[in-house]
Amino acid sequence: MGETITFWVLAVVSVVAALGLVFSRKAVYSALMLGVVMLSLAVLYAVQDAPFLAVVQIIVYTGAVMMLFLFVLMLVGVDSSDSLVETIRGQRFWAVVAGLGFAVLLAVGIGNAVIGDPAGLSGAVTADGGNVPALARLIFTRYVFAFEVTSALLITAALGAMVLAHRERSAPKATQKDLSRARFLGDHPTPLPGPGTYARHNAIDMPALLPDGSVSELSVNRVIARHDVEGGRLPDNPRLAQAIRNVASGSGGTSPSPKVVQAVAEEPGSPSRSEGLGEPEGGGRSEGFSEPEVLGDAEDKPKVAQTAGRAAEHPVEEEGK
Amino acid sequence: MTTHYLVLSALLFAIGGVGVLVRRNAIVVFMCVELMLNACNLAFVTFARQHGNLEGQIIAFFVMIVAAAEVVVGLAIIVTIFRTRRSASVDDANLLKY
Amino acid sequence: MEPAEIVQHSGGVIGVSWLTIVLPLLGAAILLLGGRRSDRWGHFLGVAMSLASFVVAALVFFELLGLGADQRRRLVQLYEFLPAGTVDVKLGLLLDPLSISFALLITGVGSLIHIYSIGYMAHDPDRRRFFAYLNLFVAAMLLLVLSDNYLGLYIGWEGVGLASYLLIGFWQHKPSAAAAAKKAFVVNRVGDMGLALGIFVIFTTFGTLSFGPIFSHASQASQGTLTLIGLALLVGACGKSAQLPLQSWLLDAMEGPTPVSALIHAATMVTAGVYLVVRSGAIFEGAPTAQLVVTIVGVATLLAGAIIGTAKDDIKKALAGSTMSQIGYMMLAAGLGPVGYAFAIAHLIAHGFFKASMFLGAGSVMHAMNDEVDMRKYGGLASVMKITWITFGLGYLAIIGFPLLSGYWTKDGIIETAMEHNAILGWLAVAGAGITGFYMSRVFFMTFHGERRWDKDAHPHESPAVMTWPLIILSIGSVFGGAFLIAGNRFMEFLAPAVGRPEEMPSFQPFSLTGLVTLALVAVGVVYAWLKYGRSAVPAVAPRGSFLTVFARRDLYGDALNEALFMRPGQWLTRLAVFFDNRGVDGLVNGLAALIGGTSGRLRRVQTGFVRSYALSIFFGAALLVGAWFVVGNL
Amino acid sequence: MPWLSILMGVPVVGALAVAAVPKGNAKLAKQLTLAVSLVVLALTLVMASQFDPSGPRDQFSEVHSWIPSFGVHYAVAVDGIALVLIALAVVLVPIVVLASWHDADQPEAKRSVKTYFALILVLEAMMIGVFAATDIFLFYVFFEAMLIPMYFMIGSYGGAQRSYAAVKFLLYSLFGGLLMLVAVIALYTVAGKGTFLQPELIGVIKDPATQKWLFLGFFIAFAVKAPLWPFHTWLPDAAAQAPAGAAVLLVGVLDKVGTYGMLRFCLELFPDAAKFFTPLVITLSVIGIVYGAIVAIGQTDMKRLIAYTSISHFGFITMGVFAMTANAGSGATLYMVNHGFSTGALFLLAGFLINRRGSQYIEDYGGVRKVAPILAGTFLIAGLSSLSLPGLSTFVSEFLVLIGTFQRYAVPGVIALSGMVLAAVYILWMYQRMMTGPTAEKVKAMPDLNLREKFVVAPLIALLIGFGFFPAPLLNVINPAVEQTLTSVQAPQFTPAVPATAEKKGPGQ
Repeated sequence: MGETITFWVLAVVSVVAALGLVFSRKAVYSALMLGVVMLSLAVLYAVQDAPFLAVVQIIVYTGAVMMLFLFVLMLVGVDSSDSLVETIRGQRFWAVVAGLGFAVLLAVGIGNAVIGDPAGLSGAVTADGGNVPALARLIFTRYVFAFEVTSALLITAALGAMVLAHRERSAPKATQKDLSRARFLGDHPTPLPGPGTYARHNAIDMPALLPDGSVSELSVNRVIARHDVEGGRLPDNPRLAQAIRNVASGSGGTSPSPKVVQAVAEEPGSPSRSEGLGEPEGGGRSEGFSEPEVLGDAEDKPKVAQTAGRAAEHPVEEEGK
Repeated sequence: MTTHYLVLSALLFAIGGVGVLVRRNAIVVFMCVELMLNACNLAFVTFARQHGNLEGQIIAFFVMIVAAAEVVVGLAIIVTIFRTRRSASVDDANLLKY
Repeated sequence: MEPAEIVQHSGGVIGVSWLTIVLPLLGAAILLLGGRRSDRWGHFLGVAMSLASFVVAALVFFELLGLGADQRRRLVQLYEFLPAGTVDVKLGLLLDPLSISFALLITGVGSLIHIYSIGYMAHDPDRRRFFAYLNLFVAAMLLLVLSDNYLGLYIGWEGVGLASYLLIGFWQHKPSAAAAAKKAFVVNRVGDMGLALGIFVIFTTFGTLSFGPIFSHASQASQGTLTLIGLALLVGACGKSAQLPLQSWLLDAMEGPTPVSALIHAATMVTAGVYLVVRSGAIFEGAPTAQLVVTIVGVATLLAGAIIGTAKDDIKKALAGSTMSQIGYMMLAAGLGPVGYAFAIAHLIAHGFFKASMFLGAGSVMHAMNDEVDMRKYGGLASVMKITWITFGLGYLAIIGFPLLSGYWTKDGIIETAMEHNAILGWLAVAGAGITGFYMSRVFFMTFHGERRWDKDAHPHESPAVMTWPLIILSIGSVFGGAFLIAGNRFMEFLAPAVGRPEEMPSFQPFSLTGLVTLALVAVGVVYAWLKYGRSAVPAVAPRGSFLTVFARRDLYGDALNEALFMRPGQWLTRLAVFFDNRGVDGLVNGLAALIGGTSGRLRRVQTGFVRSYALSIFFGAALLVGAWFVVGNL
Repeated sequence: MPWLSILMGVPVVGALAVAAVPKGNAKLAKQLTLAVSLVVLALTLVMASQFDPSGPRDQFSEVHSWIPSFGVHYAVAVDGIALVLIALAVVLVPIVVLASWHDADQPEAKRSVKTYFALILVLEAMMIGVFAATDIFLFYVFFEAMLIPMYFMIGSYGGAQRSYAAVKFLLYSLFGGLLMLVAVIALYTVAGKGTFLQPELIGVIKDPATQKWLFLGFFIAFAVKAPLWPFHTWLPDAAAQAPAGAAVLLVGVLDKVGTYGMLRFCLELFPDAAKFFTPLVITLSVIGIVYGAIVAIGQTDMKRLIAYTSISHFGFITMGVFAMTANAGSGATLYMVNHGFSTGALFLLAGFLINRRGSQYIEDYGGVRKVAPILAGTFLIAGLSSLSLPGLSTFVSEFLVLIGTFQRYAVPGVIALSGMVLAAVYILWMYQRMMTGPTAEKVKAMPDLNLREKFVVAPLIALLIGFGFFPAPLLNVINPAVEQTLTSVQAPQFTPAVPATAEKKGPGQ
């Protein structure tokens, strides 16, 4: 009875989590959902007389593998979520058909099969005095060769991962001399301007004003600027708001064109604000944050490219107006 | 009861499969593959109990090891691809065609 | 009377009679392999070999004469050509009156022409090669007539064709000569096809190719088979002897050097067809239809050749037309059965003399006139070239049947026999004789009489002795040959062991009605020719002439007919076949290849490179497998 | 003494030695190749002198187990037919080597010179093997393996379109070979004797339908190889693109495997099917004879022309094989040999002409006889042998084929006769256009044959003329084998309507 209850609870949880894994837009959510599924399964293992596997499941999967996933997710960029526009014609439809068909087929098949009561593992484990010793006996006797091979596999995999992830240095490492020379040869010999010129703000998201009165986009961190745009926490001053939007959309970013900034400075209160610039149409809000480089594949995904491209062009349009 | 476990396993497997098919983010696709592997493991464990035989658990154990190795290599590949193409979309890696 | 039995022979000169063939062949081999080193003495070697061959033939002839009449068919076995199990042909020589007559003619006239050629070809840098080819011809022709089986005959038959090809095309730098040579060979090959077919039927019928067994068993074969064989052999004879409808090559063959025209295209090779018909007499006698066709072909050709002869201005072509016509007479005689055989061969020998004499005379004239062949540019040569004029004149009188000269005896015999056999054929032959009188007189008068129409740079002179002596000897033959052979049925008796004796020997009547009519017609022809070409002026350019003249001048439209019937459709067919091969057969194959290539090109588009598409198909496949498994499991 | 193994082994060892010659020493490689091929020739002559025509059919027999589980043997032996074909191959190889002396030197051919000569030797070993094999599986292996050296010889050393020609050649042959493989396996399975040895498989297949299918499998492979109309279009391309020496070996020897296979395998293993299909094969042969000749007349490229004449000649050979009379069979076998010499001479002389003038188009020549009389003269003799002039050996074979065919199939025999006339047209017309008439400007400086080239041509011409007058040595070897073949086919014997000779026995007895 207890097992039935456990099963039904965990079955519902794991299926819902699996669905969430598939359908959540953000990769991090997906990862978490997967964790949920794995934990549920660990419990189910435990219920099914497999305590060792349950523990391994938690340690290896939920512990190691999931951590690895999250590492990579962070490395690649948390914000790199999927576009919802399907580009391969009929892929989704047929995928669902295939999945449903497969599930129904299996379910019907299993349902029709005449399956007696489980034999239980107590007979198999009693001789060795428990699940773990029984498994150990098997692993180190009959399956010892396979076991040794898996060890080789793991080492190979570790080496492979190192080789794959290793980046060959194509140029000698830059010395301090090189760095400072590059800095003086570049646009900004000095450190980037600090934000927050207004005392009334905590000001880390406020662009600085340069001595000539123009707004410096370089002074704002892009992630913070995005937060502002996403949360609608833009300052009232249109010049500043525009600068923040520019930073957020990445068009200004690290090396803004002074001319753009200049233009903004000269035309305070431009009517562009009412158009909701920086908000890409049709793609939903989160679309706006997707990085063009990540999504941008103009050949294969014209729609996305259009969206991203338009987002990138807005400042110029505005300039024209 | 075995039937229930098996059906659950089938469902999870199918959901994982659909995920592989519809998601484009390589990492998410990878997660879906893991889901499918886990669904298989569930079936193994279930059958082990059904038949009163530990071999099923052994296989599940090996699957986990292999899956771990696979994740390591696979993620390394994803990182490498991301580094060169600035993209983690599986659709972008379509040079091998025609 | 049936022909005599063939007797195996060994020893004596007859035993080494193969020397007649081998000596000239050796000469040809030495001259061809010797290269330029043998240039200085090559022509002497050629003449020596030919003369030696003649000597051997003459010795064989006398040895044969020494035997009793019914012993005069000797077989000399040489070696096994095709071993038993296949066709089992032992190459052997059959020496009998028929073959030895030919052998003497070939080597005798051949030697004279060899000698003549020393002078005629003196200025040709390739004289050695010329003699090599002549020797080759003599050898092949001797094999043709001496062989004791059809295979050997066939080898000689094509061998002379080759020699003819080489000699017609001797001046290869002239495109016309090369084309004429090719034409001669190809047309001959059509005839050879017939001969080959005849040989095949003979073999399937009799199981052997040797003359002896075949002729002794010929009467047992069905008449249809014999007719088929006869007609097939006739096709072969028509090709080689330039009889209708395979006559067209002979006129073009005059592109060759004149001695060649004399030897091959007048005296010997072109008469091989007559030899074939006479030799296969046993077969033709069992097939009256075939015999009738032979006579019809003979008569048609004798008229056609004569008509062509009337219109030609080229002296050699006029003579070539005459050759056709005379061989027509021989064919006619050969188709008349044993009575005609002796006349056919006698006329053949006599013709060999007088036609060779005239051709060589024409060569002498050309030699004198800077190789000019147009008779309209001759005239009045009698005074400058006395010997040539006399010898040519004697040949001319012989061919028109001037009483007591060769042609009178032999041709009259043919006409008389034909008249007895079939009046229509006889009268047509008489008409042919009349035309002969006209066109030969035309040639004679245009060349030697009338006013001089020479080109400015022509300085005619008599030829050197090496050329005139053969002329003289040949003209002696053309004067007395006929009388020697025919009077007292001498030749008929001689030939009888070989071809059989007619039931009733013809008796020669000097002034029969036919003979008188013939003479009268010939006289009319001569007088008309004298009036037209001897007494009155001959225009330097041929007048357009009537329809009939043009008809004759164009070789009775033979070439035009060949062109329309064979050449143009042939060319069209060739182009069609090449097109079909490239586009049809090969196109089909290449098309298949293109189809496969195109299909795979389209099919590979399925490989989009999207992993998810592949995964979808894998998933579908898995689902299908599971489904199939259930279905099968449920069964 | 294992004669045949030695014959195959010597060229293989020679090929390895040639391949091991250091780079840049091409002359040594050539001399070595020539020496090896002459050694093989000498060994073959010694072997042939020990061959007893009246003895058992298969002589110099060697049988060793090769793949015991499938009953595959390394089994070689020769009968009269195989012996003369092996002789043909080993005679042609030294001639080809000598003729190809400079063929591989051309700078545009990037492959090494010694490879070409090593390939020739490898090919020689395989040619000997394919004719000597009495195990069907071994035969198949040689049959397919022969393609490889030839493929490289065409594809690497050929003319401008060599890769197209080489691929076409390979695909055609592989297509046929595949069908044959199926038939070989099926034969093994159906026969159920557990062996591939040809003598043991004779008369095993009784079922008519099975015979027909297996026959077709073998026959199509051989028809492609031979090549029989309409499977012929690879030959003109391959022969025209191959270097002259390779073309000689291709047309002269390799293609004979097809007709040899028909005689040895199609007829003996499936006699009833062969009789059933005879009308079809004879029809195709006759079409090939006439069609090949007509298309040859229309060619502008002399090598293609020669290739098409070969198609016509192969029509004669297949016709002779399937006429199933002693005369036609002997004639066809003899034809295989003579055609090798005749076409070999033509191809080599064409190669000499092309080397001198740099063009294979007939129209680029004219009046060659004037400047190069020996070249023109030998070309004429080779051409005359192609048109089967009496006195040259090709005549004997053509005559025998025709007379043998005529005994049973009169109408095809008559149609095939027209090939004689067409042959005269294509050869003499080509000769007229190339060798006679005014000398073309570009031809004026053309040198005549040099000593090496004379040594190439002389043996061929000598063989053509020699066997033209004395074919008995060859026929004495061939006849018993052909008769035994016909005995196992149980072909009806030919009897003349009016047997004119008392002592003469009908052929086939």
